[in-house]
Amino acid sequence: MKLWPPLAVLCSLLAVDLVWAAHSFENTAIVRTVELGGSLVHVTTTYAIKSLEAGSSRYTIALGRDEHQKTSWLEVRLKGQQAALPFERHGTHLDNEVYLYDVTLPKALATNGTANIVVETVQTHATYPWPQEAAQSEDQALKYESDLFVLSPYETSVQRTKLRSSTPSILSFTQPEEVSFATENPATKSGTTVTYGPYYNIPASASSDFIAAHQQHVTVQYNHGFPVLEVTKLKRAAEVSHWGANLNIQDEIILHNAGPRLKGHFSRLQHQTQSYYNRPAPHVLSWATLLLPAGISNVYYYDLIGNVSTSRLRTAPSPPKGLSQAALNNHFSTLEIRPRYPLMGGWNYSFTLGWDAPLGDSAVWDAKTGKYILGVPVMTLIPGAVVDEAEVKIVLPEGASDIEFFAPFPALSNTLSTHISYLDTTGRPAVTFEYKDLTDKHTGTIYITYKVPFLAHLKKPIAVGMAFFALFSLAMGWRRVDTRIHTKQKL
Amino acid sequence: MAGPKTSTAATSKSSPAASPSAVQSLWQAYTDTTPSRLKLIDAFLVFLMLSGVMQFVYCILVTNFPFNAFLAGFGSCVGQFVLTASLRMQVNPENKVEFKEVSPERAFADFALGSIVLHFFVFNFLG
Amino acid sequence: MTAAYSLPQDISPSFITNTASLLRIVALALISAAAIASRLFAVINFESIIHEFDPWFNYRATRVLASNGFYEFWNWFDPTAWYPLGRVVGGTIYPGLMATSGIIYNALHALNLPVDIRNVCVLLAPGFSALTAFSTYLLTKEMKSPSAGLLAAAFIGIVPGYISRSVAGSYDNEAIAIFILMFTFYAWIKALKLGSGFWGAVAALFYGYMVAAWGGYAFITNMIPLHAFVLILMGRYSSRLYVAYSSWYAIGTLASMQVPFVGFQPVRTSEHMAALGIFGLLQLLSFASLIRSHVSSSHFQTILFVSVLALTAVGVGGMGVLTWKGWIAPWTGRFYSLWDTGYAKKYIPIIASVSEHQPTAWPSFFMDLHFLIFLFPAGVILLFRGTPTTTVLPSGQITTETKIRDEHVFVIVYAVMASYFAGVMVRLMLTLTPVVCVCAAVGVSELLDVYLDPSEPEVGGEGKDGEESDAASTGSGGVTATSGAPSATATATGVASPSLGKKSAKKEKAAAAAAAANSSTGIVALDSLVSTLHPPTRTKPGIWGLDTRLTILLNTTALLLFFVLHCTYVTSSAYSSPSVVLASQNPDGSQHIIDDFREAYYWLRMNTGEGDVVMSWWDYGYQIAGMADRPTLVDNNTWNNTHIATVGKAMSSPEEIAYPILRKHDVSYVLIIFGGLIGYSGDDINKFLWMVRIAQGVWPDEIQEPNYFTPQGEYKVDAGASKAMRESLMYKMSYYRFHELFGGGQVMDRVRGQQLPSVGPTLDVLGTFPSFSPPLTLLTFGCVDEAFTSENWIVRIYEVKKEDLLGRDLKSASGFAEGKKRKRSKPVSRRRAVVA
Amino acid sequence: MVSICSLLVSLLSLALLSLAKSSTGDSVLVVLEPTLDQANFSVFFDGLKKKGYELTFRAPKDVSPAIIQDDIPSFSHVILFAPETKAYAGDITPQSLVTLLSKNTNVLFVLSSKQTPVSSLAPEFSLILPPPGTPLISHFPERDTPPSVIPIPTTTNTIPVTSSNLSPIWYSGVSFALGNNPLLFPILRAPPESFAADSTEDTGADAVVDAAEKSGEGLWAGSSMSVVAGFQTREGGRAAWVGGVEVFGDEFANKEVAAGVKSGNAQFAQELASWAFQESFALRVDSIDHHRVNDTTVREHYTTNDQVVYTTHISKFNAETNAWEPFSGITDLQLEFTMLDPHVRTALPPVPGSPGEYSVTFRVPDRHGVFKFVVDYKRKGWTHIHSSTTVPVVPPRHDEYPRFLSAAWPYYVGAISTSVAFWVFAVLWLAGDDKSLYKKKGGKTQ
Repeated sequence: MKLWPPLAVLCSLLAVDLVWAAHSFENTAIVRTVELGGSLVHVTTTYAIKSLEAGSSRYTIALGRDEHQKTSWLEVRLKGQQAALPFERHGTHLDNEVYLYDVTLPKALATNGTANIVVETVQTHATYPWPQEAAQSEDQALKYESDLFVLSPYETSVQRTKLRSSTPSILSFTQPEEVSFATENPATKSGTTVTYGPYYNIPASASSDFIAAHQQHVTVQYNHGFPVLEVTKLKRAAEVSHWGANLNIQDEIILHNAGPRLKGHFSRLQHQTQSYYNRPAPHVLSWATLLLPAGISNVYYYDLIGNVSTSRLRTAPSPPKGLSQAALNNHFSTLEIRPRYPLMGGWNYSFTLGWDAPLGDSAVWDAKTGKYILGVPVMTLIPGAVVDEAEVKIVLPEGASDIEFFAPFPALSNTLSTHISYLDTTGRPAVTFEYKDLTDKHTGTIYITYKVPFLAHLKKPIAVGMAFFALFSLAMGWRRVDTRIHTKQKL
Repeated sequence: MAGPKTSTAATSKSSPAASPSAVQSLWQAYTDTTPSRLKLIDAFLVFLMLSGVMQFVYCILVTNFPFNAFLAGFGSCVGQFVLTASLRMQVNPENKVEFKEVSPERAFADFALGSIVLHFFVFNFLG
Repeated sequence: MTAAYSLPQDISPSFITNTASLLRIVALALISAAAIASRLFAVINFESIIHEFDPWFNYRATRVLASNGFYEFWNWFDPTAWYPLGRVVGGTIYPGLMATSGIIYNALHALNLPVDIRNVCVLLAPGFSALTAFSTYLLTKEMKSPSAGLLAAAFIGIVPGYISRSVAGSYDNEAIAIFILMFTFYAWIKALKLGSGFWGAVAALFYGYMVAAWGGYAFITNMIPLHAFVLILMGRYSSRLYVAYSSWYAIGTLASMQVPFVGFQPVRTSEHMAALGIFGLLQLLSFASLIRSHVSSSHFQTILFVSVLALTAVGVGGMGVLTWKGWIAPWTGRFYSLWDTGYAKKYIPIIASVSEHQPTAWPSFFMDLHFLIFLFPAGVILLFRGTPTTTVLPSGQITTETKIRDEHVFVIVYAVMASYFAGVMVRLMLTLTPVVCVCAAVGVSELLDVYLDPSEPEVGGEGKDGEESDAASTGSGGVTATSGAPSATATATGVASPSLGKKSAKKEKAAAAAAAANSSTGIVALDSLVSTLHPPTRTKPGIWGLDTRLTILLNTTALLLFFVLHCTYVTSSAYSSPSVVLASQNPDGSQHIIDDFREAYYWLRMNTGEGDVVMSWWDYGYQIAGMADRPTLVDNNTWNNTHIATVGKAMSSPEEIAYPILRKHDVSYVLIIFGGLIGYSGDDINKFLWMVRIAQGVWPDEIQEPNYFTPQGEYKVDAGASKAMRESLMYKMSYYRFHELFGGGQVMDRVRGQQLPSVGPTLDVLGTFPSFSPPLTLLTFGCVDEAFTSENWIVRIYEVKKEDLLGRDLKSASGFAEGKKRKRSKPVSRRRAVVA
Repeated sequence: MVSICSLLVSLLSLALLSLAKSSTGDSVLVVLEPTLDQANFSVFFDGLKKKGYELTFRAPKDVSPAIIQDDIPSFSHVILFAPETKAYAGDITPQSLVTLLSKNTNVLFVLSSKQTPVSSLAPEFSLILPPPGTPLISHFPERDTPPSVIPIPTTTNTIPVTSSNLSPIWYSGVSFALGNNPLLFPILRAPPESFAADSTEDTGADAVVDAAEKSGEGLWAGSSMSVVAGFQTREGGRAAWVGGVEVFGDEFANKEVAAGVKSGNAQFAQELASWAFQESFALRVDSIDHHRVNDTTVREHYTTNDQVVYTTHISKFNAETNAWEPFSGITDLQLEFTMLDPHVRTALPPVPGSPGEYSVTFRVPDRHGVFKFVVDYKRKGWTHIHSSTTVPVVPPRHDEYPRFLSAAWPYYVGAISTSVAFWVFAVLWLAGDDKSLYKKKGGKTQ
């Protein structure tokens, strides 16, 4: 979420803006649903809004400070529609309490016109294991903290917050004291869900004094059934070869089990019994299933000390052209990777994964511009894992010129460099993208267009030819020179 | 080569009676049958032997502390000595039969090359 | 003159020579290809990985060299090895191997070929094997003929005895050393033949390379002087010998001293004195001959005689004095163990504990050399007789003169020495292999020459033919050649049937050994024998008819084919497994990889502290350093007996004694190998006795080997195991919680095939063991915790506990943690009451 | 007069301490067994409160607040005033108490003559208790109190955890012997003429004999016994063991030891608490620095025979200002440079002028290997200082050896002259006309 200076300055200077905003809408209802997870927490907030004046088309949503720094993906839609609404950073208050985003509605609402806005966010590093250590046989319990009230610059007639856990065992949750706006019990637990609210008639809350007055922290502790995975570093290198009609993609992954640290020591015996009775501990990662693109060949999976032989691959043939997106989505080769050792809580494992994909599946040649268009997926998702740092490096063929790229979402930085590989003379242009906190929503594709002049294609064979010719001529010359020396010796 | 001295030692040890005649005949033979170039070589050899002996004496009497230096210096003398001696043999017309493939020039080339390699090692080992 | 079959006559000799050379080049290329290809089984069956133990260190060192440059490598002090002593790597290794692959690596990168350094290391050995084949070709060409050379190259290319040390991934010194060895010898022969200082210098340079590459350079250091000495004794002194030897020695010695690890040894240790002595002797001889050229022979005889006497006296005396003064180091232990096979076991258990230092078993000769071992003696005999040097005169007519030449003497001496050494130590089979290939090639090519030659003999030549082909074809020639001739076919079958060949081979060995024993007189005698064997008047040998020819040729071809099959089989089955990864067969026949070592090592690398010291038996030191990247107490460079003994003691003593040792050495983890579950026989319990022995060597009063045997003197781990055995740390760590795998059933150790007690009486409060053995359920630890166990339980890693929080002894501390009540203790100081 | 002075002193000291806080935290859990009334310990507790501690009270049987939750101690100090409790709630077990100490929580244990979980925990701290039911009694000095209530002079204190100039302390409870554990030390010793016996009423020497005969352990008597002991774990957590809870009681605090002389209990209790709660005698290593002489950067390895400077900064917790302050008071600090065994052992004196800094310069031994700078300072009562820094010592590089020594010049001359001569010779040779040689040869051969 890049800061957008002009607007930020503008907004922070003109409080008028807010005033206007405060008047134009009111929330008839706000429902926030939090899907408690491991390293990823999906939060869906539905605003049922009513317009107070005609022609108001910019609705402002607000995030608290902690919420904002946890959130690494944000998407706004109208209820029941696929298309995402455009939104832009609205700037903050002078005291960094609240972060605002302006959503532009598809069409302005008339007075008392209503709409349902769905805001989907994905939060990373929002949970932490508690207790911090768990023995091999124990469950893993996580804690999630959140704000009691959903902030909004408008009055809200009713709002609730639902925290839903995947397993029915919610160990504990905070009972907020003296909640204003609450009529009955401020927090109730039913099965897998803890509900805060309903709270009625909340004034415009996107202000520091409201937060100071009413906002509270609530904490939920719950059991989580799957290991909490964290990819601390992902380095993806994609290399294009037009000669081999081949796109080689290689991921270097450092995996960390962010669940509760293993208490005591690892007992193989216990692990084997658990897996024998098929009751694996929830915080142990024995294997993971990755979805790789279809039609790939010679997949390799090794780490610092060589090949890891324990993995299974089922490749699907590469999809026929013009397949619908939906069809493409469930058209995958599945790779079941198994670390050398089961990944206990707090343990690390690093490995390298790579494969060759036919270039035809991911690149096309645009005849009229004479440019190649290449699509490289940002990352291969490890289920339920967050990627802390990602570096995607795309190496184009030698001599590729006027390069343009289009990233699905803005990168922290992108740099252009040259990469020298086998039999290169001048080196190949490479584009590198840096990302942070990637989630399962960030599975986009980076598109790159570039030209490769015909001569550049020939560069390699020419270079090799030259080298060999030089070698032969050298050998020939050497023989000559050798004899000449001898004759000189003679006389 | 400081031949005569040692040889006299040998001969006198072996058969005192024969020695004077042997030595004189030897010296005679040497002076008049040896071509000038071989004399040049012999001069070089004598020089090398002297320097070698001096270094050895120094090592025995004074110090052999930087042993590598001693080895380098002494080794260079000995090495150069034997190389030159081989050169002498190769160019010696009497040994023509033994060295069919080796022309005197070739011999000298070998000699030069060998010496250069030798000195490379010597100086590498000196410090 | 009649011909058995007709040859096309209308071909110009120049065409023939050209095609011959072309074919030779092609053949060499194919041989190199075969040599390389047959060594890639390991990569195909498994992966491109470094093998065994020592290669892992070489690999690690090479990485340092490739990344930090040569000077950093030279000054590399490795604090993680031999913790806490550290190891001055630069000064304690033969850098030749690393330097070689480092140069290759950089060269490739300079050409924009970013090859992984690992692949360079893995493929180095096959690459050099091709070069070895080439240099063998050159050497044999000098011996006999190019065709023999090709045969020899083919043999050395695929012979298992050499492949065993040079498959892809066995990145060890031998990988390049054999090539250097052969080329040095070639250069030496060449120098000797031509009497050229140039080749002498080349030999010296390669000798220097050899010194930098392999500890076995001492073989050359003694081989060449021995050859020179034998030549002198045979009265074959020539100024060519002088030129070759002195240029080689002068330059080579200086070159060898450039290697830091060797340093001043060439002038200090006894192993090198022979070379020095011969050098001096040659100087005297040359001087003598110089004098000879100037004085009459009568004088000369006396001079020569006296000078030789004087020299030997002075030389031996001086040696004795110097050794006694300690200026010259006496022979090292490893050297003694060459002469007395029992020596190492008695005095240097560490050397004895290395498997490849054991004496060679006879079958391994056949396994490593196959039928070459039968042809070997035949070749030697042929060399005694000398090979006919055929020179094509410009006129096109061919002159042949058969006479033993200096280089033949060389190969003979080499053969004798090498076959003795190979009998003493398994690993020295490596030095025998090349000469076997050379001799066998000479034999086979002689056979083929004789039987392919179309010309049929004039009447009266049969006897000679018989004898000739006989000597050529079968090993029994050494004995039977003098006495008449069985017919060619008979002897051919003799070749085909191993039994006869083997027997004769043994005979030949005996003869050779005898020759070695009193080399001087022996050689002279043999020389004379050879000359009597071949009266100067010889007629050109030949065979009648095609049938005999075909029989022999078919037999020979079949033999060669068998050889190839054997080599392929042995290579693929025996020599291609990288003992880091184990392979087993699934029920469905597919290959199942057992990868426990890397699993455990990688766990160490990923999940332990950077500086955590890992204690293990020394076999695994290099692997831990290479794969787990953690400090180790001891490793495969076994230079410090005491340190190894310390580890042995810690492993073989009970916890109370072991714990202080572990703490003192800052050990954080203890790694052991346990094969009991899947029957991996190379595990630590089977090596345990060596640990005990080595520890006993240093602490004879604390560790005694007999205590680890049952009263009946058996080595048992089951209920009958001795008390010392049961209480040793190694035993406990191996079997800790092992029984629980069997869920109360029969606890079976699959390596020892012994059944362990699973349940039994409980300990009484005092914790004393009952008289009979305690069940495994009672294995509890005071000083270590199980930290990691690999999938098949092959590798078990234990973490050393920290000292107790409350300063209690660890046993009672763990007892408290488990909630045991301790007995109420009494005050230290007691006072009797004064009775009023 | 005297009494007033002592009163003033005590008040003054209290006033000084009033700001004090502990170096590890202020939350204190007091486990108070129901038979004891909080009001009877008001002096002690108020003193703690005055210092700024937040006291939380609970009974042994209560479940909350738990002393340790999810393996994280809930309080930074625990006072276990449950000398006679036999059964606790689930969270208080001997093991959990030791866990507390391992997590640097301090515990104040109080014993009684009864057999309780705490008394069975005592042996783990190598305290040796007399058989149950034998309190400490003494008939000297003459006084009106029962023999089990004893005034103990503080002058015998060897370890200065509590000040030794206090007026005597009223004590009632058990005494115990100390095992030979270096972590354990006596704070208050039993008076020489006191002994442990099971009958408090005075029946003359017979009682003594009986006590001696009982369980054949001889007589638990004399100043080798202690009534208050301190224990410091390896990780620095502190435990204080007191033989009787009454020491902290108001009754003894206000009771006069002599006419007009108030007992030292109040101050003793406070000082004991301040030691146990790591207020006083708490040391800390702030920084460690080592580098070559006339060089400033820390090197990752040193060369043999280098001159190395080792510097460390040590600070002491000051309860008054509630802050760590540089402390130069240690005179007997030692530095060891060890590989397996110490190769160098030298004093590490404080640097005059720069408070808290200790520094020494020494020569690295002529031995390569992985060495450790070890500072190991263990004094009873004080926080143990143990710091160990690993640093490899490497042999000199190939270019750091001395080269071109004067002793070797003849060799250099020899070598150089040889090669010079070689060139000269070569030139002469090539200059010399070849024809002559050939001619000669021709002459020879014919």
